[in-house]
Amino acid sequence: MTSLVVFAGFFAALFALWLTKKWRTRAGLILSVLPFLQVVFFLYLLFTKTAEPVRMNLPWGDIIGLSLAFNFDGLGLLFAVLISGIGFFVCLYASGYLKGHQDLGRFYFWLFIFMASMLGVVLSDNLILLFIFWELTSLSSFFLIGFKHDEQRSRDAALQALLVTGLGGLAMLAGFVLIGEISGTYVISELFHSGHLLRESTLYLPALILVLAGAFTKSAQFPFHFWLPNAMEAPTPVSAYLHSATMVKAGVYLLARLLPIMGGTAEWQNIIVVVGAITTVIGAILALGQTDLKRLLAYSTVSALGTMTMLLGYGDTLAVKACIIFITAHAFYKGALFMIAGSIDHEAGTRDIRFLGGLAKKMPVTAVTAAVAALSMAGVIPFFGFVAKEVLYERVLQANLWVLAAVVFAAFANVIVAILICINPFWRRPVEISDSPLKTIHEAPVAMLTGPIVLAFIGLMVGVFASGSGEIIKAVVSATVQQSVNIKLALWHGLTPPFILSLLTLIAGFGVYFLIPYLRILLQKLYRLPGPEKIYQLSWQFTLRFASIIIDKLQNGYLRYYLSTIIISVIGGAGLTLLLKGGLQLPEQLLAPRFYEIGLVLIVLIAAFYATIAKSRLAAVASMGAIGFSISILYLLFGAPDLSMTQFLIESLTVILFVVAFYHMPRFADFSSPHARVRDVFIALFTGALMTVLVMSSLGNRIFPPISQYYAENAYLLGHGRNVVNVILIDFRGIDTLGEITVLSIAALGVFALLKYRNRKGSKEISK
Amino acid sequence: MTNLLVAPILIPMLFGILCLLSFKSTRLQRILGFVGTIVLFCASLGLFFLTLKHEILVLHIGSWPAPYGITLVSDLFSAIMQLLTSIVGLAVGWYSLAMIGEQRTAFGFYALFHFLLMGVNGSFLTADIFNLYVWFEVMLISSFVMMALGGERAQMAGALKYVVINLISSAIFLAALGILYGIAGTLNMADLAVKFSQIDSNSSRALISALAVLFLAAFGIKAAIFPLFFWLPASYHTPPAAIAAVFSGLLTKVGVYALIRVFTLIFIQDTGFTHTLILVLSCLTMLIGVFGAMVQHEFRRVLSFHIVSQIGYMLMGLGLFTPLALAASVFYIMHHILVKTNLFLVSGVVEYLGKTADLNKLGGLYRSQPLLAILFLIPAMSLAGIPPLSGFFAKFNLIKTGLLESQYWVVGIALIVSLFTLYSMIKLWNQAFWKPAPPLSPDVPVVQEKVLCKPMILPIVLLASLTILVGVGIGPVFEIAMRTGVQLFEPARYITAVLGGL
Amino acid sequence: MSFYIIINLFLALAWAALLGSFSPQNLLFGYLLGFLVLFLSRRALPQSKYFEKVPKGVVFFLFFLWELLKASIRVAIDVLSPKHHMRPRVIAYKMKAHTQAEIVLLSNLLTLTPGSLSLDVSSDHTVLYVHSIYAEDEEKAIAGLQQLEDKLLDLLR
Amino acid sequence: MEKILSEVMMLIGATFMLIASLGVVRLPDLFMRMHSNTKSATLGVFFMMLGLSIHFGSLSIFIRALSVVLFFMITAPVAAQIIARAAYFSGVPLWKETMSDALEGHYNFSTHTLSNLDNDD
Amino acid sequence: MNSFILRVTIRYLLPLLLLFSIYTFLRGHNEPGGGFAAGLIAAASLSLYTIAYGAKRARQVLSIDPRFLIGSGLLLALISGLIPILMGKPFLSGVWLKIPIPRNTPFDIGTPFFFDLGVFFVVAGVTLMFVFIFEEEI
Amino acid sequence: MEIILAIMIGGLYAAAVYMILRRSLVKILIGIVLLSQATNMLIFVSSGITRGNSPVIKAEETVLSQPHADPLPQALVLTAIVISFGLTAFALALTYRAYKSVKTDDLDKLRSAAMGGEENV
Amino acid sequence: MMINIIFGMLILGMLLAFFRLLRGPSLPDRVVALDLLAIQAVGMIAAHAVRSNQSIYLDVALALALITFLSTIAFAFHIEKGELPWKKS
Ligand code: NA
Ligand code: NA
Repeated sequence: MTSLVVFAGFFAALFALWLTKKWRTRAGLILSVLPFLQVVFFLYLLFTKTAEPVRMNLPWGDIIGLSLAFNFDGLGLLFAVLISGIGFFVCLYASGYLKGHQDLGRFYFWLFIFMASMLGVVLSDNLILLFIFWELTSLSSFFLIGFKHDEQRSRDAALQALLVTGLGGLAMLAGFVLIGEISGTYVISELFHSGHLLRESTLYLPALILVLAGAFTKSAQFPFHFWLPNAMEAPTPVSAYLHSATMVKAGVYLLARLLPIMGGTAEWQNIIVVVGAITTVIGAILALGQTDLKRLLAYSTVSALGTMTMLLGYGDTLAVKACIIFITAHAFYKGALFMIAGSIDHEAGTRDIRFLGGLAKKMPVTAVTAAVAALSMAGVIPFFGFVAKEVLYERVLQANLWVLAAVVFAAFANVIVAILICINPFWRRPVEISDSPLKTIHEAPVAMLTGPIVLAFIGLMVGVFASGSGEIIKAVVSATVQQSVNIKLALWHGLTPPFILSLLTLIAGFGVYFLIPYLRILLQKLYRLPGPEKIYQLSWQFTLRFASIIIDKLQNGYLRYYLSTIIISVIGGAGLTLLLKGGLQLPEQLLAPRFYEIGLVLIVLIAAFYATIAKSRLAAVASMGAIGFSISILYLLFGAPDLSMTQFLIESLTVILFVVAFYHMPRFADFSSPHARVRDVFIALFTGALMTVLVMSSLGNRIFPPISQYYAENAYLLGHGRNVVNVILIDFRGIDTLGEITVLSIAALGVFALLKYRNRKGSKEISK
Repeated sequence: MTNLLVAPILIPMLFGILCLLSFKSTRLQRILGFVGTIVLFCASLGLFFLTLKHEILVLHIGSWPAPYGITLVSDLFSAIMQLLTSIVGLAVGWYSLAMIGEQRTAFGFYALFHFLLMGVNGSFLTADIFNLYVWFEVMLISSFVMMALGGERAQMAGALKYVVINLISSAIFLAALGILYGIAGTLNMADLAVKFSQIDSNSSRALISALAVLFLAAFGIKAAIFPLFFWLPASYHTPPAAIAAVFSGLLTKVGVYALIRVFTLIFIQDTGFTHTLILVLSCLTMLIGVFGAMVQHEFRRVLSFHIVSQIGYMLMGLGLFTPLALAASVFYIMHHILVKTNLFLVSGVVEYLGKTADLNKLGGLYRSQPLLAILFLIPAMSLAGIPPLSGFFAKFNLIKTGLLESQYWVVGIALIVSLFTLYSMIKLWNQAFWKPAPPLSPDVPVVQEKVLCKPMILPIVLLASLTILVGVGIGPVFEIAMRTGVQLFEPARYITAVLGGL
Repeated sequence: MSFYIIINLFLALAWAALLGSFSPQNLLFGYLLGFLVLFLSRRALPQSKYFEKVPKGVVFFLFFLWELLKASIRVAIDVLSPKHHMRPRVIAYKMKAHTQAEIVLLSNLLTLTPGSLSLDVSSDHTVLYVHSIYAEDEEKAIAGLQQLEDKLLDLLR
Repeated sequence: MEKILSEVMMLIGATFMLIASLGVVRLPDLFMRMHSNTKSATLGVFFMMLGLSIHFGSLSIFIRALSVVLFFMITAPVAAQIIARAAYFSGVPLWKETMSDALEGHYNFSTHTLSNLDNDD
Repeated sequence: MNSFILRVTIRYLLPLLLLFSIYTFLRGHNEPGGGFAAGLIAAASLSLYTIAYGAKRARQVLSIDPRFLIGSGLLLALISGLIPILMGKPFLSGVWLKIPIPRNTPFDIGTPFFFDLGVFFVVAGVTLMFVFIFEEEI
Repeated sequence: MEIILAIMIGGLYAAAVYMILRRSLVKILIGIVLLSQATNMLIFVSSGITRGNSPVIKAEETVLSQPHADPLPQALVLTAIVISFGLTAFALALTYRAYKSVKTDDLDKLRSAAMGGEENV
Repeated sequence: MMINIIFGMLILGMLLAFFRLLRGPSLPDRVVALDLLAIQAVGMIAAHAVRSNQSIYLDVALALALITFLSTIAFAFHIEKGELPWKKS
């Protein structure tokens, strides 16, 4: 029953397709009921049931270790609340943002698939199940990012996001399999108890790296960070949802989930902290120089994700606490800011902070909301962002100096970004551009306002009443580290080093804000340096180029190259095997040759040779006839009259058909170069030699008496015929013959169809 | 003994003959053609469940005891394959009602189609290796004719390559058969297994290994493995989609089936050599196939190269050679047949709507044909291994086996190829569905006005639902695959069933 | 005449049936016996050339074999001798034969007898073109052809 | 006795066949080679079959052997005639010492008809 | 082919050759021959006729479409295999009837005989189809 | 004798393969016919040859008297011959049709004519 | 002994006929040679039947006689129908 809450989104997705057709304008409102109910439900669980988390395990594909296992513990529920909560607002927001859009139904379809998948990811208690949802988030986000698919850029961005996360996902799958096979279970809550098996395994490091590849790509960690800003091609509700609150945090969630299983080792800490710290810095640097509101937010998200990752790398209670708080705070303010960015774009028609300005008068509510969110983002007291930053500083002050520097730098950049977002569009003097659209700007519609307002103000409330949320954070952290911890949360800790550092960051941020236009020029030069994205593009180009060269070489359209490749590989393969393994064995007893048999063999050989050099087609056909006759006689001489008779008959009929057909075809011409001919002669001779050797070896290795004695004894008594060959054909192996006459019939049908078929002009291929 | 075993061969034969005899009425041929697929499906389903119940069924044709007569065997693997054949038969037979025109019908399309099914089912059910050759030929010649039917220039060029290379493969098969009989004096596969297991002389073992390579080549050409695959991408895009669909679903799979059959039953003395070779080839096949798919610009050529790539996956399980690995291969085949056939059916509709297969000239179908888009997405995403569709589980199990067997390189390649597969599927999606239709080209019709008819869409829906069903019902389905894998890995049961305790 | 053939065959069959075995020996003997019986009772039956033709046919067949043997030996000698003594010529021969069977038999027999090889019959079925290898004297060659034709027509008419 | 007779007959047959081959190799033009082919070879078959019949000494085999001979006697001349005609159509040259060619100019190459002498001039 | 001698010869040869074909077929179970060879011989005899008179006249002589010959041959072979199924035996099992011939070994007739007859029809039909179509279309 | 036959088979294979690798379609067809001849002979020879009786039970006997040729490979080759006859006829028709539609039997020209030079990519 | 001489003459004859087959020069020459080859084959079948004392080979000879005729006729037919380089203008 509870799992239905997870799956409800999938049904809602289908429902959305129908609903948007039926009721275009209200569809969003109606649909948002579901996430609303979900958030209520998850909040209820979060507040009441975290001590003994609700778990369930329904059978699905038990044989491969897959089960419908869900775990509603603190960590999962926190994410579930964020997902469905922000999902609810995004749903509302989109109903305004995409009002009247022709593809609204599809939008909601994929949005709900995404939402449900995300819930699946964070609530799954089975690694395979988790992976399934994980991939579904990648897929649905592909469709959401590429929503404006008429544009090349959207399509490219969607593809890039899918490929990067897909690559990580595949690695992660391998990692999961290693985990599952080492520990003997794919159920996460069981894995909590068998983490030591894993950490002691020789395959621990590979498994870790593989899983991290999945987490890092999804969470846009360096060097995979580039897909996220490109994904801003998506419509804003999508960006707000995917890139602030949910999808990108799936990687973080995964790290948190695996922390008690794989964490606590030096490898875990070293890799994750380093990657996280680098991402933190890189994201910050990349954010500072942006002019597009959404890209600005996107890079700052990258930076924030780096920080979260880094904290999970440490993995101690304090770090986890900091991470959880930061995740929550970030979800609120980033969600709000993305939506606001969308509103600005929606109303003003641009997102470029260089051209925006003076919107506060026209969109006062938006402006205030933006300010609230930005303050939280900047970490100003008493906003939730402040609380997050305090705990963060508290943890990194214990850490390596480099890490501290990275975090402080990121916080500083965050302040600048917050200011840019808040001040530039709203409170700056409007930039004068001819035919500026600014005159027609209005406040965004209610549907688009609700989300940002609520989210921003939650950010404020949680900050002010920080201590009240302590219990929940405690439950979440306990679930994450899988042991009961004691956590208290307060807005004000006194004049501690973290607070001082916070203050300094704020001041520095304000100071540098005014230098940004100049700094931006410098930074954008820096951005032009080749980075991981360039490597990504080059490696794709290289792969495609390589593939195309290989395919050009192999699939070149020349039948004879295909054939010689095939023949050489077969001959080479079989011949080498035979020679290297020593299969050459001459038969012991041989029939003494008779001279006329040798004469016949000579005719065959000469005729075969002649056929290859004949200048006239019909001469070649005639020599084929000679071969056929001689072989027929050989069959006869070795006791096969039926074979001989059939061979004579068929040979002659074949020759006749050849004569008929060849008369109307061009004369023999050897188109190939002498060089090619020499090569072909060699291939031919090798083939011939190998076949000779094979025949002799086969005669030398005749180990078992043939089963034919049975036919010799029973053909007449049971098969009622004296001609054993004929009895075999029509009785012992009658079904062979049945197949054989079918082949003949089909061949006749084929000749009929080929030669009688006329392409009638205007004949319709499709019939209704 | 149950004559139901022979039904999957005889029913298509009967309907093939009836279609052949009613050459004067195309209408009658259509009716017979479609009814035949339904009857076959019912019989196949019956045989499948009967086999599921009894594990293995044996029929000595003509009452002649094995190994003297020809024995038909339906073990789980055969039962699965023949069931899939009848499903493909049903879908394509249905689809053909819409997509195969008057002319092709008049020239025997339905008869050929049924004879093809007959050959395929025969290949799956026989326990006699020469009989396998005969069924191969039945299947091949029907495919030759179907491939060439219509006689357009591109079709001719494709058909020529297809025919010539397949004739070479038949010759290799026959030569290998001759040597095989020379050594063992028998043709019954169970008997061969018994006899080969008794061989201890070094030179004989070496000869058998060489023979194994010949069989690998003969079946490998049919299965389109590296470096023997050329015919497939050269030809599969040329015939009408209905024909390409049945080819893509069944023909190469017969090659794979034969490889799995002989390399689990007969050639298991020197697995260190033979199965490693298969594993290496499977990796190269995966890679080359997907490379081809990545660089093609035509809908069906992309799909054709994918077949090659997927064959690599199927052989990977054989190369790894454990019960789980074989189960994974079997499951992969099941998945692939449903999905690949469907994609080709979709490609037919796409070409019908867009009047071209050139990806550069296609576009806009997501907007104009959302149903088709979804119907494309399901098999395409399944092929790319997106869960919870069948393809994901297929890949998952292979990867799992590879990791369990510590074949990390192989797993790595399989994963990378999976990514490339995703890339090329998305390429198809982007070009044909997402991209706006190119406006200025005069030969691009107004797509919106085209109406899709039921026989065109319903078989696609059928196969797509099955793909989903396989994913949703992964538990029972993979359980069957696992039983199959175990059965293949331990051929003793097969041998006793066929030889009757000889 | 066909009446006699049928009767004779019937008698042969009856004989074999009487003996209870349709072996070739019985049938052949039955035929000969039947012929004898018919010959003896010929006056009681409608008149026919049947009794002339059968022995004549046998004689002609033997004659023909003899010709064939001669022809072959002559060709053999020519083939084996180091120099060619042949004087080939394509002759147009105006036939007396006019029914289909006559023309065809004539043409075939000519081919199998010494020195001549039928090439073709004119479209109006009057002239037979013959390749003759010992035809230094065309008249003589034609006379040889005529002799054979007469023998044949004598048998057939 | 029978054995020797049979083998002698077959030896004669084989000799004629060899002679036919020699003729086909040695004679100067196609038409003359066909003389050798039709006569010697047919006779060769006759003697071979005779030898065979004597060897087995059974009437049924004799009848079958005889039918082989008869068949050759019927078909060999027809085949020769058809080849000659085809050769003439395709322009295979006569031996340069051929004294006269009555066929010359009588074939109509488009209708494939042959005129008689009267229509000649 | 517009050759008088050929046409006349073949007109008389044709029934003879067809007889030979049937002879080959009937002997097949006990001596060399059988459905394959017999079918080929039958087809060969009509092929001669085709060359002499053209495919159109040859089709008239045959009087049924070769496709019908092929189809009925296949059907005959199939049915002869199905008969034992009705008697509860495996497909293609031989079902034999002894036809007594006085003072001679009884003549056995069974389903394999009809199977072979099917083969005969198919082989003859197919070969004729090849020959006809090659003559007509090439 | 087996060795001589094995060499003959090798020679046939060599000729067949050489022909198959030509550019001209008609040559490939001849190669295919040679290939099937070679293969049939291979089956026949590698299953063991004998100069014993042909596998026909004598009139007075009920089982095949020793020594006799192995009937099974004969049946197999017979099947293979008939099958390859069908295939060859079909391949001939196909070649002819291909030649008619492209007006060349040079496979390279066929490739460019039919593919527009782009079978690859 | 005698039978070996018979076989020797036959195979020599076949080789000679085969020589003509290769040599040509015209296509009808090759056809004649092929025809002769088949006749020699009939001879060889007869000889083998005697040597191995098996009369059943005779049926093969009968079939061969028929089919040789057919292929000769077919060749000739198409020579007459077709276009050849040495055709009279
Ligand atoms: Na395929
Ligand atoms: Na039977």
